[in-house]
Amino acid sequence: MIDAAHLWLIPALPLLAAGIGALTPRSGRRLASGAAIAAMAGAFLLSCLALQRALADPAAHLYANFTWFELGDGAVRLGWLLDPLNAFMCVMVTFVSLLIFIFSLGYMKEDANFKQFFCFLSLFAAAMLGVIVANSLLLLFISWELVGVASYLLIGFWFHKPAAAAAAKKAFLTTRIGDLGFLLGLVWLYDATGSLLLFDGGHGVLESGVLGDLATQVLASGLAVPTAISLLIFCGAAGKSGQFPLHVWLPDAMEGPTPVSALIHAATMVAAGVFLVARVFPLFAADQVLAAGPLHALTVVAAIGAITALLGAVIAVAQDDLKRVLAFSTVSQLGYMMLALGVGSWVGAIFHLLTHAFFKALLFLGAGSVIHAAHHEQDIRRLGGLSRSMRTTFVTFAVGMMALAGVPFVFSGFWSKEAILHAASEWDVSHLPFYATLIGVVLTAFYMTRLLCEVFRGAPRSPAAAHAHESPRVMTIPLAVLAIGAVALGFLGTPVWPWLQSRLTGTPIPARPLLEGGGLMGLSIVLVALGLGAGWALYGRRVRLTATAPDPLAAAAPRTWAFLGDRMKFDSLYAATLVRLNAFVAALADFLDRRVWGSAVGFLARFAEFTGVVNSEFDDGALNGGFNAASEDIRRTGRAYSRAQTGETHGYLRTLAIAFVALALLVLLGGVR
Amino acid sequence: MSPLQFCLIFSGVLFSVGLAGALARSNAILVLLGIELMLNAANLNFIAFWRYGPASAPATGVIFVIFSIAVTAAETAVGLALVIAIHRHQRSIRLQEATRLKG
Amino acid sequence: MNAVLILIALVTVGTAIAAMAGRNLLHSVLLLALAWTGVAAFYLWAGAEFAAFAQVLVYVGAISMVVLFAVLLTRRSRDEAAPGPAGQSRALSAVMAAAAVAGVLVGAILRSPLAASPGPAPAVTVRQLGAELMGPYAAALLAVGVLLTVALIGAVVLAAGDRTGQPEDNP
Amino acid sequence: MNALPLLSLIIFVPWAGAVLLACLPRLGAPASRALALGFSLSTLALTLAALGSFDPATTGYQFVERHDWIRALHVHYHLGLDGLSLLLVLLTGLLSPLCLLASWRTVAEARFFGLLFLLLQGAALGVFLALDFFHWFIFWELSLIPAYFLIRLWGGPGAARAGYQFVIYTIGGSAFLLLGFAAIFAATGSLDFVELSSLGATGALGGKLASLGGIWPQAVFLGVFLGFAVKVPLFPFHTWLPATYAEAPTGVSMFLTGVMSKMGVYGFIRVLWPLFPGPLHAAAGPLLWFALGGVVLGAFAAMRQTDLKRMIAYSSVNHLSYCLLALFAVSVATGSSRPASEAAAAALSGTLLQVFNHGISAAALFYCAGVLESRAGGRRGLNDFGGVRSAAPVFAGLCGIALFASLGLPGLNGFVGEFLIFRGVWGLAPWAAAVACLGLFATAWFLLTFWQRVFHGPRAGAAAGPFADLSGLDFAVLVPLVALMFLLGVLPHLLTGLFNPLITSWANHLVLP
Amino acid sequence: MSAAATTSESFLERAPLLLRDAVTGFLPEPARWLANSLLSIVAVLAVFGLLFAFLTLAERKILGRVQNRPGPNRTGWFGLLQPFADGIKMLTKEDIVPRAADQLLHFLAPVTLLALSILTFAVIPYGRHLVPVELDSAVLYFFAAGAATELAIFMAGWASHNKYALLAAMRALAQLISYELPLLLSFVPVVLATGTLSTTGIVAAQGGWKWHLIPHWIVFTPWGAAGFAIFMVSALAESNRSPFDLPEAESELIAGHLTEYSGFKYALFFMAEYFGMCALSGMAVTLFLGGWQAPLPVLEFIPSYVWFAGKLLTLLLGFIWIRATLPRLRIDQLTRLAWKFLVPLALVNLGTAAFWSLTSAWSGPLQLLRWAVALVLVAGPFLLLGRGLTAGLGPRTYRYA
Repeated sequence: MIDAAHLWLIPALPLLAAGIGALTPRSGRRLASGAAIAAMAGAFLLSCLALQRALADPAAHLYANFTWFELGDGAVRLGWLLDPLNAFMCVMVTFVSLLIFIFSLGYMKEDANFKQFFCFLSLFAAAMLGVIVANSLLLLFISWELVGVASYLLIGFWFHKPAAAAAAKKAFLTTRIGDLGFLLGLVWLYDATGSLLLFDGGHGVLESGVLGDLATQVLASGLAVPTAISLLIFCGAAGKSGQFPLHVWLPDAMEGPTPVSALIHAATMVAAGVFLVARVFPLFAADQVLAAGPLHALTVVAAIGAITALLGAVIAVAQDDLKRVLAFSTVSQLGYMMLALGVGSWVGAIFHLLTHAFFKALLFLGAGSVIHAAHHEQDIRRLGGLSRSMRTTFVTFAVGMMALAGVPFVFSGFWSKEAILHAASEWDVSHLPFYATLIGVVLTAFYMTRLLCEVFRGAPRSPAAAHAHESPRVMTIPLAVLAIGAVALGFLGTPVWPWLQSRLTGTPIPARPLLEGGGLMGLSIVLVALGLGAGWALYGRRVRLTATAPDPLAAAAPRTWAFLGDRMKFDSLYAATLVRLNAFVAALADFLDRRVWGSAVGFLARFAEFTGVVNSEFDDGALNGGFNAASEDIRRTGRAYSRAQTGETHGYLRTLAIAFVALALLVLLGGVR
Repeated sequence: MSPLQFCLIFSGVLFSVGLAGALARSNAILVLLGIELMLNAANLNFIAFWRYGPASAPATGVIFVIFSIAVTAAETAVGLALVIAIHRHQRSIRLQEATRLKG
Repeated sequence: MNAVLILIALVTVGTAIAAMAGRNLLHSVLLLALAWTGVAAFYLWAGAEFAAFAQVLVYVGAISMVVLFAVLLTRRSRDEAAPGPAGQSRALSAVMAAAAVAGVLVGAILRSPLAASPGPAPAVTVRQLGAELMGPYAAALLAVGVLLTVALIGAVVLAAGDRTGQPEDNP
Repeated sequence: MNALPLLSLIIFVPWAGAVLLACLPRLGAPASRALALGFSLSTLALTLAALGSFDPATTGYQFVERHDWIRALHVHYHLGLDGLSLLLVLLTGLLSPLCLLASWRTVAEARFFGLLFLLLQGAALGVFLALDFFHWFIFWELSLIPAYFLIRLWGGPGAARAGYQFVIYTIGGSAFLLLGFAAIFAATGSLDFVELSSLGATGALGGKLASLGGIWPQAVFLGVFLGFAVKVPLFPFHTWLPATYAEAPTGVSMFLTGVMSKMGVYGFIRVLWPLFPGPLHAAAGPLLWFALGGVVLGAFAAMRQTDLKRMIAYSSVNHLSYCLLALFAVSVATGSSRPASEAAAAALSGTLLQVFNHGISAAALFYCAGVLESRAGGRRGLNDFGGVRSAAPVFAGLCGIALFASLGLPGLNGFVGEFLIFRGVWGLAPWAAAVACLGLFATAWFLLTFWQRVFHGPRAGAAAGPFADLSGLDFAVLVPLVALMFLLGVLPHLLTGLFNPLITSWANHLVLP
Repeated sequence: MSAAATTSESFLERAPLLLRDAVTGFLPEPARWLANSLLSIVAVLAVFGLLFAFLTLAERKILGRVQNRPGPNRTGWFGLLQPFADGIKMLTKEDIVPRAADQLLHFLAPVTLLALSILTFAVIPYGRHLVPVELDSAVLYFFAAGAATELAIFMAGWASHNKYALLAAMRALAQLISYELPLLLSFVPVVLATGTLSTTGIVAAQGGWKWHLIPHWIVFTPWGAAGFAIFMVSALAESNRSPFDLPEAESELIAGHLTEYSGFKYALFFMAEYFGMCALSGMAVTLFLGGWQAPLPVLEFIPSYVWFAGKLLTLLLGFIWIRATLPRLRIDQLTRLAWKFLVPLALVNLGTAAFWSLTSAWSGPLQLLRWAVALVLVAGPFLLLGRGLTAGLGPRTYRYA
């Protein structure tokens, strides 16, 4: 049994492993990787214990707070929190991480910076677990930023590749924009409530008393304070979860090693945004009581989620890079989760988050296995025919694909997507998100079928693909485990047996018969079948023969295809506007400094110099001229008087003496008084 | 004749001796010394008035003498330097010959 | 008025006359030193102890030395050249002028109603002198200090002249 | 009170070292280096001794030394230590030996360098400890002279001009300061900070100044303000800074940015704020814009620089402007009806933390730039390097930590201060905090650009050839700094504990006279 | 001799006074003053006459030991009677006066010299109650009398009508004038600090001990130590002692102004030189070394005049030691040392002393600062001027030699 006060152990173990990894020399590969995996295993065990403890009393929020440092009359306090939401996330993260760590043993075997990789991975895991177990938004933010750094380091892991370095920077800066919003929201919340603790015996920001107070505050513009704070916090979540319009970094992040993509940019970190919104869901929902407000936070969340879901799916169709397809699929799926949150079903979002973590990790690892086998060939046009040479990978990848596409009943993705569709259909603000999700379902099934067919069917279209062979056990076993998870996890949250839902909310949820609302489920099944069928029709029946052959869709609509392939020109748009604006401001600041302020100072200096010159000219001309004239007169007079000077000292003396006598006699005899 | 008058006459005679020397001798050094003597005679007066004169500030006369001595020292130093300079220029210290400064 | 004072006066005036009239320049200087000592003795007699010692220190210890030095530096022969006819007439006129001055002075002194206060000499300690010098006379003291410094530098400059072209400087 | 004059020792032991070095003209370079380092370390040792008996709960001055000095001017030799001074003295004590170490090998004439450096160190310490304007100003000005010579004699090719600009600019500022205090003395007859701040707290100072003439209170405020504004520097009085920092030798750059720029902030907090709460409150609104200008434009200007040292110098402008931002925000809110003591405490704590943390991280960054410069034979352009991380992974790691500390990564030292500043400023002037975010973003941008261009990508430029990783000496400089970054990032109460009661008492008495 | 002793003092301390009273006690009051004065003169002459005698012997013995030879050891035990033998020899020698000499001055010179030397003894406090003449401006008197001796030396040189003697007189004048200045300047700080020109006052001001350990002697301050050093160097030069014995440099000028003197007149010169040395040493003791004050409180039981004698003898031995050690200076070096080194140093020292007394109220760390500043003020000019003194010694210029 583990208590909230001991929860810090879960992030501390990987952190320790990261420390060990940082301090071991480059040759200490075994030590670093062993420590990382052992720490992860330990964390997983602890997480399971924590889950057990949380499930014992699912409605309770167990927390342990402590003072970080004194500030003014109060203090800045942090804390750990344990409830089912946390616990499930912990277990998921530690489990997926553990598997990916093991997979990395094989995948990164050749890399010179092997030990550094495990160090960074452990750092990431520690930060991620910190995000999860934090009972303070401040602690969460701290871990959040560390997650960002770990992601930065891992994306730029192959830093000698300029593209990787640029992608890392892009990822960090893009998410930083969101994080600044998050920071401001945090600061605002702190100022408004005086605390950043989530639960603090009635004083936490997620507790009803505080939220009630908060909801009464309205800004001059009519926006409710909780709405504004929530939207600012949502900026952070959007940045991290790759939501429109901050999604541009996520596909680029695929420059990192594939296990990184699997762990961070598919399963865990990008889900942190969803987790954050789910975590502070009461805050987001606090403005719901104000019916008259111009805008509800959750409405924005739903809208952004819907846009992202659709956008990601559309772009994924036209990508040729194995990992890019998966990346946009991730963007799309994260949009689904946000949408779920926005329409109020945070439980559905978390359910999808958990299942998605498994099958997306599986897909990425499968992709990694392919890439590993094909000597880092990622272009699906140049792969092909791998189903024969890579049996295990193919099977597991297919499981993941079907889970993602939402193939009914067996695969977990079906159930979680179903929950979201259900929630979206019941949202009474607007039906647009619902329709977006429906389109998304079709597209998801379509592009996943395309991917599977292009990679595994047909004949190898490049030497690398031809020579591919199955990956070692250390990579395939995690695939298999994840595949099992990708299937099994769905049964935890079926409408028939909503175990997960009831545990997460802490209230028993009545089971629904499977076919209640069967219309929706039927629609979904039809849509999935439509997607699969279209995919099969276009890519399965007639396999691609050469790497250069055009895509059937590209042949049909080349301009649209190119537009989608260029990721809807988002990067060009940003480069043309934001980056250029930034460069302009920088140039302006530099110009101000060098020219304006510098010149002002220079002008002052010149002015002082000029004053000096004028002064000296005036002295030379006017004053001295006058004096010269005057002294000439004096000289003339002096020359006249100088005749009296004989140069005879004695004469002078004598004159003095005689004059004295004469004067004295005058005084004495003349009686002059 | 009161002691004060005696002192003043003493001083006056000394002064006259100095004056006579300064006027009579052609050697520049002796002229200088004559002037020194005159100054000393003047100093004598200060002390005499300090000693016998109507009571004023207790130390005034002495202080005046001290200043006078200091100034005299300076005067002598410069005077002798001048004598040496004259000697260097015209190999003589006869004062009658040092008339180059006439107007 | 007492015998000591008269003695001092006689000795002082006597040595002064001898110094002024003497042929031997060096004897003149030494005699003058004696005359200055006589003046110092007068100060001592009058009770101005400090002034007396200062007089000795400055006149006998310093000025006479410098004068002797100057005498030796500017000496051509052991004795001054015999005064020519012009010198004799000048001496005569000088004595007459001096006598006139003396006469005027003595006359004036004797005619003036100078009442001597018969009391003892005003007691003045060195400490008092110092306090006076540093207090009311501080500005004057400063001025004298500056004067002395300037005189010293001036004397050095004058006496040193232009060093170039001095034959004895080239060994 | 302690019998030992600890504070005097803190100030004068480095000077004694300088005198000793001056008296040993034939001392060899190694011996003089060791001597200088030893005397420089004395500050740290003495400060730790002071820390041992320092009572953080007291808000007044401790270890006070007060002796009559010049009676005619009512000048006292008055030293005292409170949390604020302690923080800065500690910073000086930590950084100075490292700065000396940073110039260990690269500097010719080690004896003279050490001598000037010790003079500089003592003067800076004097500024932080003096409580009477008279000798405070002496220390203040005295710090310029060795700094000038250090820049002039050991600096880069533009050092003559930069040093000249530095001195003229700062002396210009201090001239106003001096005039201001002359007027204060004329009005009050006192130069003691303690007395003056009690006058300032009751508003009597303004009244007395007004007795000199109508515009005097404003003029004096302006003069004192200018003196400090140039020193910090406050935008737009910062133009001397990039050139100076860039041209100074590495160790001196570290000291200039780590310690000397803090003198201005210290002056704002210790002098301007307590003496002129009213005028500062009146002027704080526009001043916030100046501070924001420094935050935003400083960061953006840094983005444009290609000289690494200039870039870091601009980042200093940016970071120090946060301090002033917080201070002005507190002034804006002073006397307002809304109780803001909590936000004010946060803002002030953030300022002090930022002062300390910026000292550490900027010094580390300057050192890293110096390492690059020395490895590249004097080149330090942004485009002169590439892929250094491949060549020198350890250096890259430590430099990266310094970079991230500088951009305010949580877990490292810079974060807590910036967070508290934002938290405080938001509570006092929310729009300013929002605008300042731009600066945070731009800081991240240019620091990452620095990191990416220099360390990432294929090996190029100066790093294409052999490029040595850190030597033992480099470790000796960087490891303590990096260790402090971690330590203070995780345990900020090590610092806040020193000054929190002081800050609290300030924050709870934010009233206008 | 001065005021009566209090009976609380030890018998030895009071012994000289008791002796005096025993001798003059029976005389009537007006005569007693005269008798006391005479007694003082006799005592001083006797003591210093004997001291002179044995000092010459000590000098010869010590010089002998330094030069690795026995020195006079034939007359009396260990040569103790040598001075008396010398005296008899001198008295019985023929007195030669050159024909061309200035007869009067030739005779007056040694007499004047000796008389002036003896005059200086009048104001030195030999013990707690042993001051021949109490003068308010005693120090000034001392130096006034000392300054006049130069005149006598010049008289001797000039009157001899001898080339060497005249050169020596010139040298002597240059030297004495040059060193008069640092000598005077070096004691001005003492007067500044003690606030009196009276020798007894100066000694009294140096009484007491800091922490019952360090006496308040002037030499124990930075400027006092510097002043003492300057004073002693100048005193060496003033008394024409080696290494400043240029006026009588045997190897260059035969015997300088003493060339044409023989017999008793020569003995007088000799005596005057030693008297001058004793007097200057006594003044140094008075001004800087606390006069008759005991160095430690526990040693106060030893009578004051013993302490004075001890210090005096130490200094005299130092004079002798220096004579045995150092070679003679050249005339340009000599004047350079005075004008370019000692005078500025003494002037700066005056400033240092002024600083010292202005800051006498400083306490705590300021006390340290005070010491530091004073030491820098003493050491800094010393180093700077010393460098200037030794640097760039050009070829000798024969200007006045």
